[in-house]
Amino acid sequence: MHNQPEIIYDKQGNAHVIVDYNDDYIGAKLGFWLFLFTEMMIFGSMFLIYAFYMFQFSDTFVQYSATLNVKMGGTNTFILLVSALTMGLSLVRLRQGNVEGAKKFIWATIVLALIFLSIKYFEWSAEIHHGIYPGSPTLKSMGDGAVMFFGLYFVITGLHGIHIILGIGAMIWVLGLVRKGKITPTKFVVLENTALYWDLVHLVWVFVFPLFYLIH
Amino acid sequence: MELHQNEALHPIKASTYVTVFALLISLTVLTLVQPLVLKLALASTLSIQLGIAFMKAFLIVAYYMHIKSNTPLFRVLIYGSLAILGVIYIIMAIDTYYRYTPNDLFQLLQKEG
Amino acid sequence: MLEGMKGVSSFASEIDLAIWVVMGISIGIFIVVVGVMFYFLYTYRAKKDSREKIKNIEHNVYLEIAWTVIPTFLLAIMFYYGYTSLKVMREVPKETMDINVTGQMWFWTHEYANGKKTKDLYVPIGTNVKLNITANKNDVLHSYYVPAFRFKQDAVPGKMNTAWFNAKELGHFDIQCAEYCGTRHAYMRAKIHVIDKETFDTWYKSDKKTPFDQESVATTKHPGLELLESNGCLGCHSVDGSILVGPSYKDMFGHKVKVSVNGTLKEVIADEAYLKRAILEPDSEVVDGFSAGMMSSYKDVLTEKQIDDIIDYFKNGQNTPKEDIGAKATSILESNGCLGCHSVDGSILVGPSYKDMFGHKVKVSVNGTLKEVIADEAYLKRAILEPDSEVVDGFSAGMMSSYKGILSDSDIDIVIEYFKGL
Amino acid sequence: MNTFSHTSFYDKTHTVFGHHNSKILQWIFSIDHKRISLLYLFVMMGFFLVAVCLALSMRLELFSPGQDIMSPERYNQVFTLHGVIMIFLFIVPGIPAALGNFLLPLQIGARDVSFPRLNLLSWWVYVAGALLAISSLFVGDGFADTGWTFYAPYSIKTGTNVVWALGAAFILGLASILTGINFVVTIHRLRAPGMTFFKMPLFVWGLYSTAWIQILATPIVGISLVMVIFERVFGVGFFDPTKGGDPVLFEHMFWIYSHPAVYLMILPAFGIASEIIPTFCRKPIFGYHSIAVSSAMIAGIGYLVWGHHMFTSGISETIKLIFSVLTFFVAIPTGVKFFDWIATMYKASIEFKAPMIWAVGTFVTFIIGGLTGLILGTVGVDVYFHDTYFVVAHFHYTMLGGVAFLMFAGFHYWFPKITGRMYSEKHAKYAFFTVFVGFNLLWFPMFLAGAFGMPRRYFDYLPEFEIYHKFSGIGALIFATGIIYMLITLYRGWRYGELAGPNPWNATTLEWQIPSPPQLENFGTIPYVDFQPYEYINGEPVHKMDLGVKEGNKDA
Repeated sequence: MHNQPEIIYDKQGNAHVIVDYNDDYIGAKLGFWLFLFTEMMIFGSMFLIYAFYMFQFSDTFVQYSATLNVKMGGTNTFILLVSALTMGLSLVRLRQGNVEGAKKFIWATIVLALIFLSIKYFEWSAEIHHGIYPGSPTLKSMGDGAVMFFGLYFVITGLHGIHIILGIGAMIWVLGLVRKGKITPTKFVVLENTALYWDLVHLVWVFVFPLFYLIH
Repeated sequence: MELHQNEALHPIKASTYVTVFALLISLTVLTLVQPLVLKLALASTLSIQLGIAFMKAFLIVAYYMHIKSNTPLFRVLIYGSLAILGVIYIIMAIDTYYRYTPNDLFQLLQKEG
Repeated sequence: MLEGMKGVSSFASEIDLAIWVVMGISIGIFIVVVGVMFYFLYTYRAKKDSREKIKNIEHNVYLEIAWTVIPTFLLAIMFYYGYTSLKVMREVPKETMDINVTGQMWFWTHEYANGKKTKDLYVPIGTNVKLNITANKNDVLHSYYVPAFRFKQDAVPGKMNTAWFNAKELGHFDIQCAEYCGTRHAYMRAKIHVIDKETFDTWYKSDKKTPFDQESVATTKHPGLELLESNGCLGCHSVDGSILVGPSYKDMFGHKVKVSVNGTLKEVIADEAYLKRAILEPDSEVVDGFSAGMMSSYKDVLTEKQIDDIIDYFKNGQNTPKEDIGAKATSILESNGCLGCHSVDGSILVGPSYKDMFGHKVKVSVNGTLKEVIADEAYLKRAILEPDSEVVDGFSAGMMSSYKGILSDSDIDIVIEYFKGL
Repeated sequence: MNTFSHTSFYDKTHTVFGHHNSKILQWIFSIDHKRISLLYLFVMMGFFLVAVCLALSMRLELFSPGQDIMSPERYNQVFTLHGVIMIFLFIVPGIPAALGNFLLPLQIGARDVSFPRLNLLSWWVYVAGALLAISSLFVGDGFADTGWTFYAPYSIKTGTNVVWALGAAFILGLASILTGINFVVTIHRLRAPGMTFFKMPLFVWGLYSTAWIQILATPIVGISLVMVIFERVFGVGFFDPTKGGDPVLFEHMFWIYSHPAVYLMILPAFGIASEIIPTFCRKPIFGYHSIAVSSAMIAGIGYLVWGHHMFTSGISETIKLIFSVLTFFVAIPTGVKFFDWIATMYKASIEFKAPMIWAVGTFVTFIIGGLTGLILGTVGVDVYFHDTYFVVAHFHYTMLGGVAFLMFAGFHYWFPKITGRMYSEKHAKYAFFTVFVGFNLLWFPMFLAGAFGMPRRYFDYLPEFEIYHKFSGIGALIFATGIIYMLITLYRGWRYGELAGPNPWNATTLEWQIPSPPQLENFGTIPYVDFQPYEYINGEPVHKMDLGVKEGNKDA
């Protein structure tokens, strides 16, 4: 609305900029960080439930951790690592003025995220094929510890998967904004926030992976 | 004008990303290798794995998420929130630990007294 | 006031002291703070010249330190009493009589070390009693609350919580459920009966259901009915045809019932197979008019044999009059307070005894004139419904109120049937 | 409404989709924080009245022992609905989303909140949650009958529509988070130049602390409620004992949010008191810094005391004592606030206008509520009082006699700013006294009933308790009458009241330096704030400014 920043003067005559609420870069970023805090609390409380039952059923947790597919999980870890890099580089490219390069890196991230999801899909189908899914009779017969371990496994990785899907949605939306010229090398806060979101998704996986796949 | 403001806030370079990426990769390899090389008790495995995870988390938050180059405000808020989460964890840990010794405190007092 | 507001357990006096101390401190703070506030409000109300007298005081370090430190000190006292009162409640003595308490939807079960199971709790006076409180795994949270004993402990499904007490007085004290547990939460009541040691010991070794039973009723009851009682089924299902949360057991066996299976209504016959399903998978076929999810499966709770006993009760139990009626009638007489005035053993309390009453001649006064009647069914019915129309000679009118509307016709029939045998 | 000499926000607005001609669309799509606040206000008060009616029906049922007007099942649903509406639809959004939304930008000298569109979105999310909750009444077995606490495993077992109610609570939590994020960013970014944190009005401090609780605590309960939905839909089993889950864990997760939520409700209410007291005492507030800091302290410590709801649930003894200590620590900053307010009255010139009377009345009731809270924080004593009517009376004295009363005080205080008109002072005072008498008659007997062993959430009770329920029933009627009286008084003021002018109370904060009702974008000139929020000399404000938008200077 206001293209020129509004300025007022105090008694000593020093100039002070009035922050325009319609176009406030730091505000937008701060708001997004606050949103990330809520995500942090959500996953934080899921890990709290994990820790609670891990303490109670530690032997079972170790036992069933060994049955998870470390190869698939490990591959996914690397995929996410690379995707976080490509997402970061897209921001670097955009700020250097290279819009096309930025778009390419966003596409690369989307492709990596889709690969992540399909590996996850195969992993889950294998487990569901064996009759292991929340509420299944097989799982019930494996005992309380197994119910908790796989319950947590499906809920946390599922929640993480939903975040990946939302992230893909956000990136496609960002690409649309870039095409419409709403994201430019000087107006990049939406892309930066999306990158922050993607880093959080990665961050969660950094903890999910060892806690489920590597404690045996 | 605002662009200058932002540039001043956090200049970002591709080289930083690549360096951090290399560090993260090596840490990840470490986590994968650990169970193969060292067969440890659960507690030790957990502490090694979580230690590496926290190092990775620090790298991501500090460099990928630009906290290193942001204003102190962001840092204070993050540390504050993490501290609250941490205290909640500690309180829950105390309860979880003692839950299976009924009348924990008073039982201990009785034994001593 | 609730029965026994006076503290009865050995630690009640400590809890009461803590309550009085914290209440006293709170009331003191309230009077001082609100008193000062109203004094200021009155003294410094707006007057003509009050504007000039305003003093803009914005700090006073000493005052601020004082009102931080003094409350902290008072709070420390409160905490101390909180600690000591918790301590006495939680420090379980070494020598205890252990009783397992199970809460289930709307019923408490007390199980003694020798396997005795009761609805109410009977404990000897002056004994350390430790309660191991839990709820069935497929049940919900309850809370075992005995106001007179000043303690309360949640019954958590699958977890064992403990509480203890040492009752210092004889009497009957209410147990209520203090954690919301569904429809009949308010009716999840029972009593703790504190009795003397000898009575308790005699009863404990006997096969009597309760210490107050005149004779052992254990043999007179159908085993299926006992199971229904001790598993809390009667909290939701009646045996007399009245509808509680679930359908009544009366006239159920062999009759048609409308049930909804996955939303579609169909008619089935309540045979053995159906009843077994209803006990093990209650939600698979829900009787029309009742809601699913209210009853939990008794799969791991009842054994095959027990289920057979229960179904046998549905089949035959309700038609085995002699023994059954005795128990039923006793419970009717007990729960309606009849036995407070009339004995069954010939002793005279406030009213005539029930013993040797039926079929015998009684002298009654009708409107002041004496006449002799025979205590037959018609007479007894009149005596229950209009007690003052014919008053037995030697007793006074107006003592007993009519049981019209309180006892159902079938109840009265059972009671009269019972009188026949006395 | 064109009776005002200026173009107020009632006349002109901007919406999320540009400009509409339809008046209704101009309201429900408006991104002006003042309009959104009024949207919140009306929906919220509507639900408040519904919940009051539910409460009256419960009091009627309990008036005599035995079953009178409803079945136990219905009763359980009614108290659950009463709790859900009062907590999630009325008191949590209450002060922040309604009054806070209106006043936050005005008090810090901003033209709107940081994210106006997000603000509108949060209202829509709130309405969606409300609709979901209401629609579950008419589907299947009706509304949940679990109590607003949704304790597992009952919430997993019951046949009623728990999933819908949980979904509604989750969505309402989302609305609350969005408001919280918006407020924190607004306060950090949009304060007028020169206004440091310690030059902000105390209501803003209250909102700031609240917003942090909304951001950091709400997600925890949100995810716990989602877990219960998963239990019911997928059979996950985290809280289901038959699958090895632990119901006490749910209690932990639930109260980690729901206890801070109590402070979430009360902190902005304290902020309102801190605005009203200096204005009607005509002097600066005593101990500005300690009131401001104590808000933050209450919010901080308030996170760590949730366990005092669980003293009988079988948690460890050590943690009970830790929770008890922490609970007492929250009382100290709360006490300091009260002492500061009372000290402000010393050597003042106190005007007993309706807002001041509401505030003073609230002090009486809230101190009772707060002190009984201390009694309940004392571990051994709480074991006896837990889940009895004593607790019911306690939290109604704090939530209704504290939060809601201060909210009403705020309505009376900012009424001239919001509507531009005055209500009848006389009727407002009568309404207050009716409410006050009814309130105490309604709740005080419950302290006694609880102390003598009357558990809460009882459909029926032992005959010993009849007398208390009789008193409460009569009190409830008087209370409800008083509330209606108050609303009629305010309504008449809004329709027929005299014009109030920009600053009817002669107050100091920035919102009184612009016309009433405010214009779109609030301020024409934004001042450089190098002064404290409450500066008086001999009962007169030191700074008098005219900051309104000059007509004609700015066009659409």
